[in-house]
Amino acid sequence: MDDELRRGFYRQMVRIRTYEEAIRADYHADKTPAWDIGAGLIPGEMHLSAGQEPVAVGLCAHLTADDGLTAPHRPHHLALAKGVDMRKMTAEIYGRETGLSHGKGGHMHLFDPSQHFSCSGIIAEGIPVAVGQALAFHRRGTTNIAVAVAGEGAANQGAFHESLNLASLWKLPVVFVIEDNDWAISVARTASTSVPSNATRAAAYGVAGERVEGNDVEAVYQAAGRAVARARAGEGPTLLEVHTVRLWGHFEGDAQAYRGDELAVAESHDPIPAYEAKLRADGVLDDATVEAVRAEAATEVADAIAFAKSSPEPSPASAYQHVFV
Amino acid sequence: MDDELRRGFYRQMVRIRTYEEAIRADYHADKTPAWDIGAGLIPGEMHLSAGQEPVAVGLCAHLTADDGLTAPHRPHHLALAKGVDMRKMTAEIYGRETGLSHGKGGHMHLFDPSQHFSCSGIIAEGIPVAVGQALAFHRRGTTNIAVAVAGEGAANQGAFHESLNLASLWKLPVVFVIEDNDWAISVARTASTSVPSNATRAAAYGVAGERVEGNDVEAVYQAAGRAVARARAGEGPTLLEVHTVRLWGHFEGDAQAYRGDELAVAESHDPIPAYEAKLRADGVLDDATVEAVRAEAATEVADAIAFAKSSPEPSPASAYQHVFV
Amino acid sequence: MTVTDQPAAASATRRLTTAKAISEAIAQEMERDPDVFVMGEDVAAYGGIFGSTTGLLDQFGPTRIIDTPISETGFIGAGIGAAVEGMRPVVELMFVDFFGVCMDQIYNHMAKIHYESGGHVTVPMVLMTAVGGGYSDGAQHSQCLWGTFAHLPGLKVVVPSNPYDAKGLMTAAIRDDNPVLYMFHKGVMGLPWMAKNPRSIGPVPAESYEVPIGKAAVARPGRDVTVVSLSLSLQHCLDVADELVGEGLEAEVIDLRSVVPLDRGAILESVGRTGKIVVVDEDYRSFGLSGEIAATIAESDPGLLRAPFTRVAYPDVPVPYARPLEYEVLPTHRRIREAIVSVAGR
Amino acid sequence: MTVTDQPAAASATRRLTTAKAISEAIAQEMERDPDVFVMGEDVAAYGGIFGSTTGLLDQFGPTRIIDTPISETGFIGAGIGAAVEGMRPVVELMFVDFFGVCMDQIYNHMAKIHYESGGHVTVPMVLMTAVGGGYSDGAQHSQCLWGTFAHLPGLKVVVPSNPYDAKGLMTAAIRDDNPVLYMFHKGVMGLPWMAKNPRSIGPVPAESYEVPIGKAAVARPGRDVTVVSLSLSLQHCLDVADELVGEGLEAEVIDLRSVVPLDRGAILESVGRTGKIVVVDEDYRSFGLSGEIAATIAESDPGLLRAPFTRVAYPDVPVPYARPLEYEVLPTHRRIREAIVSVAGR
Ligand SMILES: Cc1ncc(C[n+]2csc(CCOP(=O)(O)OP(=O)(O)O)c2C)c(N)n1
Ligand SMILES: Cc1ncc(C[n+]2csc(CCOP(=O)(O)OP(=O)(O)O)c2C)c(N)n1
Ligand SMILES: [Mg+2]
Ligand SMILES: [Mg+2]
Repeated sequence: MDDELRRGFYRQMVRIRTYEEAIRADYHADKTPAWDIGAGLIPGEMHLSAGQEPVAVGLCAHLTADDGLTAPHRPHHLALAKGVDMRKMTAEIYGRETGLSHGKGGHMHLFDPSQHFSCSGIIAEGIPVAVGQALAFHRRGTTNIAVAVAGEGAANQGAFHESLNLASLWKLPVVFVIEDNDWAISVARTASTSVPSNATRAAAYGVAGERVEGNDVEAVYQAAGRAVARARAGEGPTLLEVHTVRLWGHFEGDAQAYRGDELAVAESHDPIPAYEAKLRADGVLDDATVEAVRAEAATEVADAIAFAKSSPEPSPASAYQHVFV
Repeated sequence: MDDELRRGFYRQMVRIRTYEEAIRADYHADKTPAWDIGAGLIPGEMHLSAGQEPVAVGLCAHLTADDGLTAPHRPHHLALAKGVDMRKMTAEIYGRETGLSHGKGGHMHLFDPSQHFSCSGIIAEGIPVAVGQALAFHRRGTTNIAVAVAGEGAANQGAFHESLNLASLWKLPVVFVIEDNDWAISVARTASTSVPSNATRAAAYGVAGERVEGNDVEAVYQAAGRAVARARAGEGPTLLEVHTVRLWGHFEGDAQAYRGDELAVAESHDPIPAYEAKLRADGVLDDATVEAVRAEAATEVADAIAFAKSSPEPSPASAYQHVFV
Repeated sequence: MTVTDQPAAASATRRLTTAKAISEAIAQEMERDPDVFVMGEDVAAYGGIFGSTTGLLDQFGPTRIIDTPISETGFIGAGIGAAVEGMRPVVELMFVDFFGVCMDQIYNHMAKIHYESGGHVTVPMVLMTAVGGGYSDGAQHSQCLWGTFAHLPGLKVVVPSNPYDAKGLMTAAIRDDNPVLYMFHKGVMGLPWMAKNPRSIGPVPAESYEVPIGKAAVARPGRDVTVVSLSLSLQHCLDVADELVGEGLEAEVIDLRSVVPLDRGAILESVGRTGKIVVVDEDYRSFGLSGEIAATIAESDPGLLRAPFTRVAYPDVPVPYARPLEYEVLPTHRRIREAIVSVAGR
Repeated sequence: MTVTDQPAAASATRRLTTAKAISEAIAQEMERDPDVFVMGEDVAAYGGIFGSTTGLLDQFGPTRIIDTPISETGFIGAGIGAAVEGMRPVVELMFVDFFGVCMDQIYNHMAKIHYESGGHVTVPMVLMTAVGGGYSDGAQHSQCLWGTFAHLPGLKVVVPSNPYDAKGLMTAAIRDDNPVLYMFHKGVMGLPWMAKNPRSIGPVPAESYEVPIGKAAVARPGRDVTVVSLSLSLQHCLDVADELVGEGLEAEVIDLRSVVPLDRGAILESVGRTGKIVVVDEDYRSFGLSGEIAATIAESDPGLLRAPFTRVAYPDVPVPYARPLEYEVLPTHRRIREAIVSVAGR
């Protein structure tokens, strides 16, 4: 695999992690001493994706701005890898007028039409919307595809089933990606899912199914490449499950007592140091590049956050706008 | 297979068909000249099951009154085979005070607690209820099981997926039965379902799956026997699909233009004459028995319909009762 | 609120059923705009269980008139995704009573995406659905439920009572950049297989036109009592009003035509003149449309009413099957007449 | 309607959060009745995202406190089937905003089976769910929606505003042979991680007791204006009422506690005395609870109101994320105060 490509993967993963570490810091910064979910610079629920960067990066490397993607409640890694503007996205998370939705959406509702990117906070319900984007792309004779991303917990929701059947039946250019991070809040995948791999479920719809183990960005890149190629070639949908890891809580503030020893194991599987070591061993990365990558990410993130913080809050009266066109 | 058992299958199938022919006649009897769905002795939608008797008969031969069954909008064959009282059921269909629900339910809403039998007119939504009955039976340590019956069209509804995953995960005593009659109103199964057999979908839940071809009551009996035995033995659910035939319209009044030549083919596959011929060939049935069976069925059906017609209509004021206990 | 958007005597000599008026509106929009397409159960060969898409398959073929599996969450969601990408899908939910299997797509997505996106994403989609009872279809196939949808912000809700409005409102709904829920009562469709009021067949111009969404119509002017209704009940109200003329009682009958936006001005203007109101609503009585009309008046000026606010609505019971039970609870001619007469103080 | 079912000073010295009061009621009913069990997402080890089941797993173990997959139609339907067989499930829908993925089970099955069966089948099930906003959780995690459920017949709908009622209403709900929707506002739970009103912690008797479903309470007697509210808004109303005493304005604050059955008598009795009403409702303004209260008064006697009917409700917009936007549309202390003062004519 090309060195520049691999460095690019690394760069993008570091960029996403740097971003989420900064968001995490600001999220907690001013909620103390009496921690209040509604208080502070960033209020509300905050679902961060640390550990799941390989999925977003390996997948989105195959997508253009004209391809669609629907993300779930945990969207930052996907948004950034897809190409959503970091400044506007950050301003949205900080609830500012300059945000993607002028502060109306928040972190679970990032909408960027220029990237055909959207989220839904309702489990699995973003999936049918991606099927509809694919239907539109298909009807218009483009080679664009749509990607629906959801967690392993979402694969037990009816919308998952209906969407796969529909996309297969109509041979639509959709890639269904399941991020299996072993947990749905406190419910382990073994307590939610009757089969060890969701890839098995592809057979129920007559579509290609594949599960990627190891949370390795390069393996994701290759599997996603096959799926995207099938979709673009008009060969119909693919169900791709990636076994990844949730390094942090379900949402910020989650004490994770329910994880027990598994947490330490998970933390020892951070994909970024692992990939960095691999690239160093292969001579693709050296100290200087690593430094440069980190510095570049830090600068971009600092700029985006500064932009958000310096942006005005929306005017209260704007709450009444945009119910209807 | 025991002769008496086989004669019993024949008797039950004839009984059901005789019943539905009589209902069909009364349904149309007084809707003319200007056919009005709301008029007549039996108003409203009427979904008859002619052709699907082998499913109900082969399946219910394994069930006791204490086992649960949830039926869909097309419930008569299942209700009669399960043991629901024909008189009360008929009175309900005729909208009488003596009906199962005192006229409040109608033909899509037959409830008989003594048989743990219920229906729902919402596609696939009776399935989770059967899972719950099985959950109760299981928690109470009984060996009773619950059966969820739905059409092939229902297998593309989210409730189907969620119920199978749940029942498998919790190893509940449920048998999921799909009646594949090739049609969902005017939509052919090939236009609704991405796989040729729903039995394939069993793999998506790690449960046993079987498809019975030929609409043969004995084959259904054997397959259902395996499924019921697994459930009673605590080995979890089974997904059983039976390829059957819809001899009449989706509902009464359906002109079925959409079926084209397939209709004639279907009509040539009436399972009852076929089974009668088979039993005659095997020397299990003779003219006398056939006559007796038909006469017995005619008498029982005539009695039930007479009971319904002679029963009072519910008092208008009772419309306000039974919203709450 | 005026009556100007009623058909001018000359302009429409053709008489169509409401069902035909709806399918004609869809056909004309499909000819105008290649982005319009139809999806739903039994909309193709069958032509829609209640005739809303009859003939469209022959005219536009299976790539634009698409039968779906019984996967309402899947295909309504697909309609939303297509609309987000600029298509203009007309999606049918066969009976509104089935909304529970797909409500998340309808109200958390179809209705909210525009707002959540800060106005950057539009969802120009029409969801049409059959409502209403009166033919013994039981508790799961006979409801109106417009109050349920109107309570949740983000959807326009239109409810025609006659063929003319049905065509014009469908045309307006398809052209609207907002999501529109189009609710047609089976009893106004003029179906050959269901008892019908003659008002279900009426004059419809051949050319395409819009009836504005959010504008009520004075279906019948009068000075004594304001009768506010919609859909099939409106037809009953007109029958009763005609009958009462003989008794010297002039009821003003207002056809809401849209529930969202609700034409509050039209209601207040009429009640301001009559001081008396009867709301006739086949939807459930409590926590719905009829209550909102009471609030509209009481907020404006409780003194407007010179007689108690009166509703002829569906009592808060599920829909019973047997005819004597269902006709006990439906807003029938008898109940409407008694209410108007008693409010009028005759 | 009286206040007799408030805690007698002596009988309750313990102070609990509303969350603890709820889980205690469930625990006591589980001890009484082996048929009671709990199902839902994150109800076991996590103890319920909003603490409604905290401690129950340790006490009753995983066979009676059951975590589910994210399959609301599946597990709510399973609850219904178990209830039909005589169990008494307490099922949690994590946020009411998710009802759209499982509404068919809730309203076509849980709510209608008893009626459809002509009274022969009962569904003794409690569906509990978290409602409400105020902490920037956005359009899909902040709604109240009690009006949506109240509009559909067959469900009792209870909405506690304080720990005492929360325990008594949960006990009554579990013992009720009807399906009950139990809606707790996150803001009244007394959660350690969310800003709270001191009223979210209060005296709760250790022994088991019922608060009758369908009975409102005069949370605070007064002569000048009737303020009808529920849930978290009720707490704000009491704060405002206390504040207004200093200005010689005595507001009577009525806590509905149940939306279905609605205690219409309690509202009419109070309005009959004050002639003025302010309804404070965090649910959407139109086509919901506040309108039904207006209709209740106008049907009884429009002359009862000596000032325009006034609502402080959620305007008909989806819930916005940013704090200044959300607090513009929530029924805040400021909006409630302004409304009461203006209705009182001060
Ligand atoms: C329909 C629905 N049910 C429940 C929830 C609450 N909820 C939010 S995230 C979550 C867990 C999702 O798990 P998974 O799909 O594995 O995604 P992950 O959080 O692990 O990324 C749940 C239950 C929801 N948002 N929508
Ligand atoms: C959720 C839902 N969607 C649509 C319908 C309307 N409908 C009633 S029967 C039917 C076809 C069902 O087909 P299938 O499941 O194969 O059963 P069959 O009628 O063939 O016995 C449809 C679409 C419904 N009742 N419920
Ligand atoms: Mg997960
Ligand atoms: Mg079928």
